[in-house]
Amino acid sequence: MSLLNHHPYLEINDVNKQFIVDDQIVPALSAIQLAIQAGEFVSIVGSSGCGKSTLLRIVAGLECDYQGTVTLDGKRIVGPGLDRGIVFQEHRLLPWMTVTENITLGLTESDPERKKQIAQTYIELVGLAGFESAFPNQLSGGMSQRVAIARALVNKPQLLLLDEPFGALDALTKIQLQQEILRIWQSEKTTMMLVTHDIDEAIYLGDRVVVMSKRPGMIKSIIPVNLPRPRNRTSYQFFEIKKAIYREFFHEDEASLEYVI
Amino acid sequence: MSLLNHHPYLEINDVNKQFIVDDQIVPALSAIQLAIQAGEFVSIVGSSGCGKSTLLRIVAGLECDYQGTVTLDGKRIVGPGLDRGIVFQEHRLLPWMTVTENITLGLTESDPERKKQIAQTYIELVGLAGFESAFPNQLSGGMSQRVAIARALVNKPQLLLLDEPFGALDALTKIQLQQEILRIWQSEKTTMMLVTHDIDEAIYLGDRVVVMSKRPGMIKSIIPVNLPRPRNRTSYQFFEIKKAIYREFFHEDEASLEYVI
Amino acid sequence: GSNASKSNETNAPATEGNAKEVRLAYVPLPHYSPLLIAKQNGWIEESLKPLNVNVKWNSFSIGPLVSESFAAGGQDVGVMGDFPAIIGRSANVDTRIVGITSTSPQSLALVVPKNSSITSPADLKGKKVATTKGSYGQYLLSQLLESKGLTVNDIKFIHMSMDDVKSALLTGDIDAGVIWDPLLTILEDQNAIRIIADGTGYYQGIAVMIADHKFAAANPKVVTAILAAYERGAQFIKSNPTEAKDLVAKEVKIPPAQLAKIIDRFNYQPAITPEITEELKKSEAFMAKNQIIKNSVDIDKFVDKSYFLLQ
Amino acid sequence: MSLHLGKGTAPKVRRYPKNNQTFTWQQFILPIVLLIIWQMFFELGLIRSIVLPPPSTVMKTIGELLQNGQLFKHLGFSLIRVLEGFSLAVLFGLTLGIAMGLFRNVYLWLDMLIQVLRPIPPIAWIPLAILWFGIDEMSKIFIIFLGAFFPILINVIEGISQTDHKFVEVAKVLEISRLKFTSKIVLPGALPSIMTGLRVGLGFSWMCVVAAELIAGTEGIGYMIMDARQLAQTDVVLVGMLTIGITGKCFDYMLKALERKLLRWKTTYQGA
Amino acid sequence: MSLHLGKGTAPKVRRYPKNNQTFTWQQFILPIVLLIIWQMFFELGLIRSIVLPPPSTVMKTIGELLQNGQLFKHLGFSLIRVLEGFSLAVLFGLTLGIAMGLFRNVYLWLDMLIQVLRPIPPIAWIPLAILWFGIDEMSKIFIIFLGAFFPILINVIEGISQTDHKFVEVAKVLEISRLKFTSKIVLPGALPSIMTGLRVGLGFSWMCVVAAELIAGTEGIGYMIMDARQLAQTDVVLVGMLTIGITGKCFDYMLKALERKLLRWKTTYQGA
Ligand SMILES: Nc1ncnc2c1ncn2[C@@H]1O[C@H](COP(=O)(O)OP(=O)(O)OP(=O)(O)O)[C@@H](O)[C@H]1O
Ligand SMILES: Nc1ncnc2c1ncn2[C@@H]1O[C@H](COP(=O)(O)OP(=O)(O)OP(=O)(O)O)[C@@H](O)[C@H]1O
Ligand SMILES: [Mg+2]
Ligand SMILES: [Mg+2]
Repeated sequence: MSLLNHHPYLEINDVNKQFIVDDQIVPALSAIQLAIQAGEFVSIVGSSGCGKSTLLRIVAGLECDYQGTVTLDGKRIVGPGLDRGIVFQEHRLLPWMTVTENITLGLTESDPERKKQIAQTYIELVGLAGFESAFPNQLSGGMSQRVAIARALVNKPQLLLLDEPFGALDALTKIQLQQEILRIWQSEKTTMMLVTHDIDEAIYLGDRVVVMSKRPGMIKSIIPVNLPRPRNRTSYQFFEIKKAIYREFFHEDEASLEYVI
Repeated sequence: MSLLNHHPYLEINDVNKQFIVDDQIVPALSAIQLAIQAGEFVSIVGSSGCGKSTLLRIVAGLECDYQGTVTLDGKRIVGPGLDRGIVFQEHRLLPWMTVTENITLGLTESDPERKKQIAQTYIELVGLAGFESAFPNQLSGGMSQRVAIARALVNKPQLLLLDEPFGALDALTKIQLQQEILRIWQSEKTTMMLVTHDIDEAIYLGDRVVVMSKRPGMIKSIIPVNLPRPRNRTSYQFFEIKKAIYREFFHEDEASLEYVI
Repeated sequence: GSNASKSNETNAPATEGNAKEVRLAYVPLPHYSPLLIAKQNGWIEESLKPLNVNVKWNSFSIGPLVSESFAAGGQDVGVMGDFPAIIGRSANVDTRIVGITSTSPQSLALVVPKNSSITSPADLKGKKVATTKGSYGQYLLSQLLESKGLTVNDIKFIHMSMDDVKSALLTGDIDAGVIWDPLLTILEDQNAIRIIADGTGYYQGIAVMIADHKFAAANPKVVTAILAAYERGAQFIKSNPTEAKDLVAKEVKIPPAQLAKIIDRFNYQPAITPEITEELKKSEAFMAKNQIIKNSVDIDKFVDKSYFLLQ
Repeated sequence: MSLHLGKGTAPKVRRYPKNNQTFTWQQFILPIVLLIIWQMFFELGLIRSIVLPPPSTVMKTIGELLQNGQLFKHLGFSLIRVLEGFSLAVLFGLTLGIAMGLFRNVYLWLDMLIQVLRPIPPIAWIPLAILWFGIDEMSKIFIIFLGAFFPILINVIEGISQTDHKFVEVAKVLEISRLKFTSKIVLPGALPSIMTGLRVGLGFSWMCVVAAELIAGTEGIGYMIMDARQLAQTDVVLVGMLTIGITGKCFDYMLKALERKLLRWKTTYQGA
Repeated sequence: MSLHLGKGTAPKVRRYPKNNQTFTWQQFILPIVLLIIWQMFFELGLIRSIVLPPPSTVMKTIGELLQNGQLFKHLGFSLIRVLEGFSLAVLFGLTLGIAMGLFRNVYLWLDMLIQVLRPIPPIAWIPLAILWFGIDEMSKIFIIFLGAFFPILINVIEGISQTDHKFVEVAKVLEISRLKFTSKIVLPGALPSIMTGLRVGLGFSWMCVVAAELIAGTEGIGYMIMDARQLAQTDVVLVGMLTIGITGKCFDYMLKALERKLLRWKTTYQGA
C-alpha cells in the first residue's frame, strides 16, 4: 500500500481514548479516523465535553496514553514539537511575564532586537499595542486570549492547533483575527485544526468541518466547504452548509434548530 | 428629588475607573450611568477590553477603588454579598473539590441530605449528571464553565452577574442553558446582568442591550428589546435589533457588518 | 514539697524536717563513685527513711549543668567540680560546699599526640594548646606554664570542649591539650596520647558536694545522711574494690578495664580538710584573676563543715 | 540550549503514581557506595578507627546496642519526646500560622516578636527552659518544640499568603464563613507548603533532641550521643547519628505518604 | 459560622503595597509589654536576677558590652560565619534542589542519603567537621551550612514540584530549552517556596552559630553565650540571645524585601 510515499500530512488512525474519573472509565474518543492534507484548514465542532480538546492534545503530543496511531508526515507522534503550535482552550499565560515576554517565550530567534521586533509585529496583529509591558493579571479575558494566539503564531508552526481561540472575543475583534489567521494560513501554508463552537466561524474558515458526536466522542460526519474564498457569510451556499451542520448537530432537537437558523 | 423612595434597584452613577499598567494610567470605565430595575434582564456587549468585566466586578463589590457611586436597593455597595451572585469569566473552580463540593461551596443550607439534593438538581440542570465526583482537572472547558454557572445559581441571588457564562459552550448546550436561565429569571424574579459577545444571545435574553465603546469603556447606547417572550430568533424584529446593535458596534467598519449579518 | 520550688524562692520557710523529698543531682562519672554505689545499694533512701524523706535522683551529664540547675532552684544537693561550684556561688547562687567527693591530681593531665616531640611544658612555647576555658584544665595548664616561667600569652591557647580536644589531638589540629578522666584514661589505653604532666604537685583535681543553703539549714539531717551514705560508699570501695567497681560500672558506661584504672586514681575522702580549703582558695584566686568569676567568693564561708560535725 | 524538553519522550507530568514513594533500588546505591569508600579508607589505613571507626565497627556496635537493648531504650525515650514536642509544634504552629495568615492584625502584632525569637538557638533556651519547666520532660519537650515550631509557622504563613486571590474573591462573593473559607479554600491551597513546613520541622525536632537531652537525665538518643562523645566512643556516636537519621527518614516517609494522600487531586511536577 | 468575609469592608487582597514591610507601631507593642512584665516580675521579687536578670540589667550589660566593643567583636565574627555558611547553603541548596526537582533520577539517587543525613543534629557533626575541616573557620562554616542547607533544599524541591503542569505543557509545546524552562517557568513559580526556604534556612544558620562556635576559638556570639553560660553570667547569655534574635530579624527583613521585589507581579493574600 505504501510503495508511494503519498500519505496525508496528518493521519489519525482509529484513535480511542479513555479517562478514569472517580474510578469509572469515561470514554473520551472512540474510533477517530481523520486524514488531513498539508495546508488544509479543518474545523471541528461538537458538543461540550465530546473530546475535541483531547483530540488536539493527542495531535500536539501531550497525551500519549491512547489506542490507535497518529502520524505526522508519516512519523508517529511521540511528543510535542515545534512543528506543531497550539492555542490552549485556557490562555495559559505565565503570570510573571509581561505580554512581550510571554509572546517571545518560545521564539527561537536569539537576537534581542529582532526578537522585540517580531513580538511587536504580533502584538499589533492581535491589537494589543500599548500593553507590551502589562502582566497577565492586568489584561481582560479577551486580551489574554489574544496574547495566547500571538504566542502560538510567533514561531510559525507547520501545523497549528486552535482550541476555541476566539471564544472570548467580541464579534469585531473576532472577525479581524479570523482574517489574520486566514492570511497567515494562505501565506505560510500552515495546516490548521480549529476547534470552535461558532459554526459560522467553522464554515467561514474551514475547508472541511468535522462534526463530532457526544460521549464517547466520535466523528459523526465530515462536511466539505467547497466555497471560494473570500467567503461571503451571508451567501445562500453558506447558509445551506450551516443548515446541514446544524442538522447533524441537533438532529434530535429540531425545535432548537429553528431557533438558531 | 427623593421624597419618594422610588429609586431603581441597581443604580450606577457616573462611575469612572482607572488602572495603572506599567506606570501608566489605563482608563477602564468612563462616566458609566446605568439604572436597572428589579427583575430586569440587561445584556452588555462591547469589544474586548472595554471594561465589561470591570463593571460587573464593581457591582459585585470586588472593586472598591473607583469614582462615582453604585447603589443597590438605595444602599451603597461596599463589598460582596449573598444578594449578588457572579459567574466569573474564568470558571474559578477549586481544584481540590469535586463538582458537587464546588457547587455546594456557597450553599447556606446546612442539612447534608438536602444539600446533596440541591446540588444534584443543579448538576442535572447544567447536564453534568455522572460527573458529581469529578475534579475540575477532569472536566472539559465547557463542563467547568457549567459547574461555575451551577455554583452561582444554587444560592438563588437576587442579582445575578454573568460574565460570558456560555462562552465555551456549543450551540445546543448554550441554547438549553439560555432557556434555563430565562426560566429561573422568570420564576425567581432575579435581576440579571449578562456580559456576552454573542449579540443574538444578548437580544434573545435581554430586556435592554447596553453597547459599550472601546477604551475608555463608555456606554455608547442602550437598545431596548421590546419583543414578547418566548422570542423568535429568526423573526424580523429580532433581525432589526441585531442590525441596530451591530451598527453601533461596527460603526467604523461597515464592511465587517456585512459579513456578519 | 520541694518539687514545687521550681521557681526557686519557695523553699524558704522550710523548718527542720519538713522536707518530704530531697532533689539530688548526680553525674555518672568516676569522680562520684561512692555516690553511685550508695545509689545502687539504696543507702541514701535507707538512711532517709526514718526522716520520712524521699530521694529524687536527677542525672546530669556534666557538672556545669548541675550548677545551672542549682541556679534555677532545681536541686537541693548535688555534686560537681570545684570550678562550677565556685562559679555558681560567685553568681550569688546560695549554696554551700558540704563535702568533698573526690580528689585526684592524676585524673587530669597535659597530653600530646603519641608521636609529638613535646616532652615538657616548656616545649609548649608558640604551640597550639587546647582545653575548656573556665575549667580546672585551664588552671592546671596555667600552673604548668608558670612552673616553666611561661604564661598563657606564650602559647596559642584554644578553647574547646573536652570531646573536641580529643578529635583535634588525633587529627593533629592542636599540639597539646589538657584533658581529664574518663577521656584521659580512655585515650591513654588506646595508645593515642602521651602524658606530659598531670596534676600531681600542681592541683589536686577537686570535686565537691554542694547543698542549697536554705534547704541544708532547714534539713541538716538530710544533708548529713547523704554525706554519711557517701562515706559508706567510699569505705566500700576500699574494702570491696572489685564489687565496688562492678556497681559503679552499672552507672558509668566506661569499659570495665578502664573504669577500674580510673577509680584507682581517685581519692574518695568526703572530709573537708584545711589542706583542701587552701586548694579551693587558690582555685578561687586563679578564677578571680582570670575573670572566670566576676565577684570573688569567700571560700571560708562557702565551705560549711557543720554537716560533718553532726555525724 | 540544545537540551530539549520532552522531545520523543512520554509526558513528564503525571498524577502522583501509587508507587511513587516505595523504595527503589537507586536510592540505596549512593549510601552503599559511600559506606564502601569509608570502609576502604579504613582498610587502607587512611583514617584511624578512634577518629572515625569504619562501617564494620559501627555495625558491630549496632549489634551490641541492639542486643543489650540500649539502642531501643534510648530511641524509645527520644521518640516520645520528639512526638510530643513535634505535636505541640504542629498544634501551635498551625493555629498561630493560620491566625497570622488570616488576620493582618495578628500578623502585625506578633511578627516582630516571632522573628526575633526565631533565630535564637535551642541550646541558648536551655537555662530558661529549666527555669520555666524544671529539668524533667517538659523542658526537653519545650526545646524540641522550639525547633519544629518556627519552620512550621513560617511555611503556614507563606502557604496562606499564596492563596489564589481568584479563590478569595469566590469566597467573598459566596459569603462563606471564615471557618469554611479557612478549611475549604485557604488550607487546601496552602497544604503543599504546610506539608513542607511539617517535614522541615520534623527534621529539626530530631536535631533538637540532642540539645534537649543535654538538660538532664540519662536516657535518649541525644544523651547517648553526648555521653559517648565524652567517653570518646566514636562508634556509639555514629550509631546514634545513624539512628536519628534513619528514624527521621522513616518519619519523613510517613509525612510524605500523608501528603500524597491529602494531595490526591493535585498533579505535581516530578522532573524529567 | 456568623463571621463573614469582607462584608462591608474594603477588599482584602492587594498587591504588595510598597510600605508593606516598614515597621508599624503594632509590631513593637507586644515585645515592649513583655519586657515590662518581665521587669515587674523582677521588681516584685518573683524571679531572682541570677536566674533571669531583668531587662534593666540586660540593658546595662548591653551598654557595657557595647562600650568595651565586645558585642560588636563577637557579632562581627559570627556575622561573617553565618554569611559564609548561608551563602554556601544557598549555592548548594539551590543547585541540588533544582537538580533534584528537575531530574527524577537525581532525586531518586540522592533522596535516601539526604533524608537520612537531614535530621542529624549539627552538634553531632562536630567531630566529623573537625576531622574533615580542622578546628578553624571551615568547620564552623560547615556546621552553619548544614543548618541552612536542608530547609532550602526541601523547599526548593517542593517549590519545583508545585510547578503548574499547564505551564509545563506550554514549555513542551514551545520546545524551549531546559535552561529557559528552569529560569523562566520553574523558578519563578517556585520562588515563593524558595524564599520561604531561604528564610527558614537563614534562621537556622543563626541557630547553628552556637553549635559551630563550640568547636574552638574565643570569638563569636555563640562562644559568648556558651562562655557566659559556663560562668553563670545569665545577663550576657540574654544579651547574646537578643543579639542573635535582632540580627536574625534584620536579615529576615532583607530577605522579605528581596522577595517583595522579586514577586512584584504577584498578588498575595495578606489576611483580613
Ligand atoms: N485529565 C482528565 N481526566 C479525566 N477525564 C478527562 C480529562 N480530560 C478530559 N476528560 C474527560 O474527557 C471528556 C472530553 O474532554 P475534552 O476536554 O476533550 O472535551 P471538549 O470536547 O474539549 O469539551 P469543551 O468543548 O467543553 O472544551 C470529558 O468528558 C472530560 O470529562
Ligand atoms: N487588575 C488590573 N490591573 C490593571 N489593568 C486592568 C486590570 N483589570 C483590567 N484591567 C484593564 O482594564 C481594561 C478593561 O478590562 P476588563 O477585564 O473589564 O475588559 P472586558 O470588557 O471584560 O474585556 P473582555 O471581553 O476581553 O473580557 C483592560 O484594558 C484591562 O487591561
Ligand atoms: Mg475543550
Ligand atoms: Mg471580561
